Amino acid sequence: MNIKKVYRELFRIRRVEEEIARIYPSDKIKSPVHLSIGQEAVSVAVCEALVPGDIVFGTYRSHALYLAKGGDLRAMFAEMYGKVTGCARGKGGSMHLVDIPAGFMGTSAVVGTTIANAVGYAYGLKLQSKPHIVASFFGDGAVDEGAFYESLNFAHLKQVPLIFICENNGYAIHTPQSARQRDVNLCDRVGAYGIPATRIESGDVFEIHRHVQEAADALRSGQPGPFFFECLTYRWKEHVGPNDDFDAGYRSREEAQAWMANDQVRLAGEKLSDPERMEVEQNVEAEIAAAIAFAENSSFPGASELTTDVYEESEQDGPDDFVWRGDTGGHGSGDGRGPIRDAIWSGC
Amino acid sequence: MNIKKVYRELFRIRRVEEEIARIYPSDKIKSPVHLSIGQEAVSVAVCEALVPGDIVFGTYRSHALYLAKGGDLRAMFAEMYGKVTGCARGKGGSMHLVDIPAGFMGTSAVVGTTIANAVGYAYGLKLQSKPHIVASFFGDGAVDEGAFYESLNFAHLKQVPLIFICENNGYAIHTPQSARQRDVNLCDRVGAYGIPATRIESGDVFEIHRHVQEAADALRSGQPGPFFFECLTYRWKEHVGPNDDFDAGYRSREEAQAWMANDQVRLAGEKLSDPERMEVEQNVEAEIAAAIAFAENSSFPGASELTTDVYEESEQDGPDDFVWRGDTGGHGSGDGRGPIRDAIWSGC
Amino acid sequence: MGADPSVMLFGLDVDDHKAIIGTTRGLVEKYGRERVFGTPLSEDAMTGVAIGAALSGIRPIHVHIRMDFLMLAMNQLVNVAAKSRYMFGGQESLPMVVRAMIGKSWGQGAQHSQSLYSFFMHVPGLKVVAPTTPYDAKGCLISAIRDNDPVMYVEHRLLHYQKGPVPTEPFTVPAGKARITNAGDDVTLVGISYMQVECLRASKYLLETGISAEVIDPIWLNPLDIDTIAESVRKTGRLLVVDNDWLSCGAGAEIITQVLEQVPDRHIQVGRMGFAQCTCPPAPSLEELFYPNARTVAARAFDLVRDNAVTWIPEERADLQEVEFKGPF
Amino acid sequence: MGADPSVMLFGLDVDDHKAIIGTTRGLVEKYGRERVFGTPLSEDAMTGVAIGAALSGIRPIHVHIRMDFLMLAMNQLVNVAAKSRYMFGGQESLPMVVRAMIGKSWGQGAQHSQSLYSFFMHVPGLKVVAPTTPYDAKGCLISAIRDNDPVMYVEHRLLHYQKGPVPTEPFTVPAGKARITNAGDDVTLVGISYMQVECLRASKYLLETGISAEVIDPIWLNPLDIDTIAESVRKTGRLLVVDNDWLSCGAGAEIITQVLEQVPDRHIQVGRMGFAQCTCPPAPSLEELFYPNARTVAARAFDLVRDNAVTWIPEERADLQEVEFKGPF
Ligand SMILES: Cc1ncc(C[n+]2csc(CCOP(=O)(O)OP(=O)(O)O)c2C)c(N)n1
Ligand SMILES: Cc1ncc(C[n+]2csc(CCOP(=O)(O)OP(=O)(O)O)c2C)c(N)n1
Ligand SMILES: [Mg+2]
Ligand SMILES: [Mg+2]
Repeated sequence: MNIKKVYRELFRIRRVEEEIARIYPSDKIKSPVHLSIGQEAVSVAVCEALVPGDIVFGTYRSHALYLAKGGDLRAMFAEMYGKVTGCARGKGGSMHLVDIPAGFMGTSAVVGTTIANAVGYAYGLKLQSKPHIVASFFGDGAVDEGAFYESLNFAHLKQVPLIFICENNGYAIHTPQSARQRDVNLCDRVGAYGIPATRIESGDVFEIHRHVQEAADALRSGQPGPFFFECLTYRWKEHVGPNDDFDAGYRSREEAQAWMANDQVRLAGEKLSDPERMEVEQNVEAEIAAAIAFAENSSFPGASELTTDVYEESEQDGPDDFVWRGDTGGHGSGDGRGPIRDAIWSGC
Repeated sequence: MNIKKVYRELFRIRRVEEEIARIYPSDKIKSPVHLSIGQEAVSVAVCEALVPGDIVFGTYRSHALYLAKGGDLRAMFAEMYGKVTGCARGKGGSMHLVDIPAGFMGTSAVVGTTIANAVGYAYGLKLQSKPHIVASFFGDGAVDEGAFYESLNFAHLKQVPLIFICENNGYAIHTPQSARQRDVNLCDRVGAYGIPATRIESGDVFEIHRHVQEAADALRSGQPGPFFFECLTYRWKEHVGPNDDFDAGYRSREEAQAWMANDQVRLAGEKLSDPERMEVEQNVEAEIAAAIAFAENSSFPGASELTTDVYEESEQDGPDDFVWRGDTGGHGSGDGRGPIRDAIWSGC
Repeated sequence: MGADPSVMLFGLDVDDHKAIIGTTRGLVEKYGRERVFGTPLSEDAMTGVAIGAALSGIRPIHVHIRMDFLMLAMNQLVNVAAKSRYMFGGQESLPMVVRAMIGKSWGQGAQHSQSLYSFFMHVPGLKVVAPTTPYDAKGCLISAIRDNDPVMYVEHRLLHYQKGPVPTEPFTVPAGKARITNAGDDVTLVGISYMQVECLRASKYLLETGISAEVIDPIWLNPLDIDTIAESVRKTGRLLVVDNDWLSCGAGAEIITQVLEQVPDRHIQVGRMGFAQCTCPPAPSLEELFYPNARTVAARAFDLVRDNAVTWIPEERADLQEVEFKGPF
Repeated sequence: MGADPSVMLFGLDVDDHKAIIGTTRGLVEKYGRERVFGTPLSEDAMTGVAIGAALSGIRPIHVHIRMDFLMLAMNQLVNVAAKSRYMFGGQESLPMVVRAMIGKSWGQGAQHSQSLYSFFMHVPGLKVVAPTTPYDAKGCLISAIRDNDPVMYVEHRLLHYQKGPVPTEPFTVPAGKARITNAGDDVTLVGISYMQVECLRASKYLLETGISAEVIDPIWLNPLDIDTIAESVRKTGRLLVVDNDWLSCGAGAEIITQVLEQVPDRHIQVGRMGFAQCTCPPAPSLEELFYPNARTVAARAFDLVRDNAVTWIPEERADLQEVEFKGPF
């Protein structure tokens, strides 16, 4: 990995989210925000192992992933502001960023839902012989959900080109993992499916990257998927919203301190010379300022936008002049004309 | 285990189902039947380890379990016939047998659903300090469902007094386990939760009983639950209905032969002297004949039964003369009267 | 599937010897195990897989032998499939078809007898179709497959044996067009799915009393061709919707309400029939009462026309008898 | 819970410091971790657990911070909870309460903004209640807890701050009784959940035009007190149902249809309002249009009364303004 690029990615995500937190009290962002501050390294490490055309699926906490995968920053801020220039035209919001050209496929605010979608996408790639791979991101809360296990099973059954990434920040909202799972060893659970499962405890961007790069290379060389990684990490802010919550009682500041000391953004920055770092930082700050200005100056979607994009807008099909001549008792009156089950068959 | 009792249970189940298969073409049983012929040993072995007050939950394929747990045979036949004397007054059918006094708590035609119900029941027993245990029966198809894993996790988290029994007959309808799970080792999967998991391959009624009895004793002595057993077994008849289906192509008669040679009903019978066996058999035949006659002679539920038992029939509550004086803008107008969230709190 | 290599068909039991009442017979051999496959019992994730595959460029057809099982897939259907186009700001399509079977219970009871398509009519972003003739079954299925939005394709098990003319070449039946299946003047009968057959039979019974019923098959429940229904009601002044489902918050309530919204200037007599307000009972004596049938439909229509002044129920006629149906299946 | 040791309360986050907007504050300390507990994220199995616990003699209250998540629990709710008493031939009761929150989106968008209670109104065997005052919130909750059938208890997030008189002692509000919250003669407004507040405001706006609206809070959606509503409509001849949900196959269609069934002899003008026919948009400009409000309700009621002859929409009045609501939460 190029250290300068890694630092740029990490720093950029951090600063974008700090700006979101700064703007938030102004009430210009009327949408719940789930910040990734403290968790940037996982997204950056994984996306560095991906290439254009590869696909990621994430969660409502996906600002970091969106940016790491190359999502458009201006469209992101505009989406947070609810503007028509947003990445989803103001119809997604902070929890539903999307950037199709960048391969950032979609997120869900219902925990666990995109895991199966990612598996289906990977199956589709395989079926269409497309040479790409998929990464599926989710939290430690998602692994409580049954759909996760159904997805593991199917992904392994069909050997899809996919990497599961569990961002384990230790909490689902305010509930620690230990209150939801007894004696948990997630990699054991996943490994029992026959899926290679690795736990990465360091939070180190380079270590995560090394592991994921290996898995990505294996998939690209045609080895059967999927792979699974549990990446320990830590959320610095409250579950939703811009504030700290160490006074809430469900976790201690001490617990956070080790993670803060291990801050990947700072550590990566320290690997650069001062001028190099400052160049990165200045560019990022300028980009962010421009993106915020873009969002501020964009318009809200107009009233006509409300009910578009529910269905594809299509031309009305032509008329159809079939007349059923009321074969009401006709289940046995076949004159060689097919019964419905054959009609369905021939429709397939 | 008392061999005579075991034989009686096994033989009785076998003969009841053979009678069902015999009657079926007469169209008197207007309900899909999922026969357990070949699988009797699992239910008998497990229920021999249970005591009155213990509870079982099963599936649509639960004739064997119903009988083994002490369900009323006459009410069972009547239920199959759709008569008002049936164990569910003709409102359950073959797939939904129930016998509350016997502790046969209910079944479901939707695969996997009663697993969580069994866990909840076991939690309820614990909460009420009742000294009983629960056995949850399901097939190898059910372990594809996410709810199974959610149930494992919660059962282990709360250490409920419960025994999971997977009756693995190798197929979900016509799909073999290997087409649904790759490299499967179910006990590994369950073991990864920290739940003691044992696979019993022999189909032997005594071996299954020994294992389950040990687990039941452990639970009764206050050891934390749950326990898990995978019991290999084999369905001799088609998935649903009274016929053989070895000509259908999805499985071979050869595969069945080993299981048929290992027929637990016959083998248990051989352990008895001829007169002992004949006594058992004659009693069972008489009981079955009487039960069928009972079903035949019972009435169908009358029209008034149609819409009863949807809700509890209760007396109309008295009137309530509270008048809301239209506090329409009143979110802030508190005069010390509680907001709704406090009202909900005080309702709890 | 022959015309479009991106079509994939999957679901429990699509690849076994029963082949979903024959509707998927031979497809594995023809299109291969990658495009046609049975699945684990994982309705939730498999629906998620369909959605993901659709996003990747595939047109999945996901088959369920009973609608009841879709209760396990509601999260993906309601929270994801229905909303993806909107949440993505219109940038992505989600072409997928969910084939779900409903039926008349034959002793199957509580959990294998539900219709529940009103759930999908409720949520914007899903389309719902319930064809009743072989012609529409084929044409609507091809429409659904070509549609770029998720379509719930509701098949009534009893109708699988219904015969009728079907072109052999591919053709589509457009979304949102109802059919008048019998012209009449005195009362409008809207019969949904299998109840269309009962309504047509009822219209023949009604002829005995001199009442001429206009029978309409909506075919598509969403988009719903309310214009055709409203126009008929404007003429007859009376509307009876016969559904294959419970009444409360069902398709009947929706159709009645939409007609009233379209025809505010006329006093219309309305009625609806459907499942009895209870869980489906397996006992034959109760099951008989659970469903509307041609005779009870005729009787109710008669009431509407004659303002409940007299009651009448036709004698059963052999030539209009119910189809034989016998399990297990 | 104090009165009955068999009551158990559980669900995601019931035991954290936010305590479900304070509604579960201190209950762990008071009743212990066995009776009050947070859960893993496993909506499907946890609903199954509630059912099993209920069968064992417990009265579970299962709390969900958003109705949307119940899509993961539909199988247990629709296929098991609703049907158990019937399938058991009446031998067992299933006393359980599902507290599910709905809300007004505030930028939450597609998946955190749905109401969907019409699904539960559709299926026999479930009861549904959506109280709007503190008095009813408490009385209905106690009714629901004491009820021996599964009750879906729908709480609107905005209403949690609504104040009003509440007896401190336990009391019940009986199932199936609506309340007339404002007497009037010209039009009947039925406002469901939060829309009750908007209807009351609308009735004040309407006074400016001399129109007197009778406002009804159904409170219970199932059993539904159709008599009270029908009686009002018999008087006013006009019915506008304002729902907190999508229209298609919704509570509005059901109420309108039932009223017509009860009042066949009179030509009634009907209307319904609710969510726009689209996924909930987070952009404030669109969200504003997505929901009915007092002014649009008043305008629609005015149209009904004046036969669409003239249109009118009131000026916004500060004294009838919308409550402030601001996330995150
Ligand atoms: C199915 C579902 N249940 C509950 C919620 C409420 N909820 C929102 S976020 C969250 C915690 C998820 O934790 P985790 O997966 O670890 O992700 P994190 O927030 O830690 O990134 C919960 C329970 C939800 N959104 N979806
Ligand atoms: C959720 C669900 N999906 C699909 C079905 C259709 N189905 C009925 S039985 C069955 C097979 C279940 O296999 P298993 O659990 O092994 O039980 P067995 O029939 O072998 O006893 C299936 C798929 C169902 N009833 N429920
Ligand atoms: Mg987490
Ligand atoms: Mg099996």
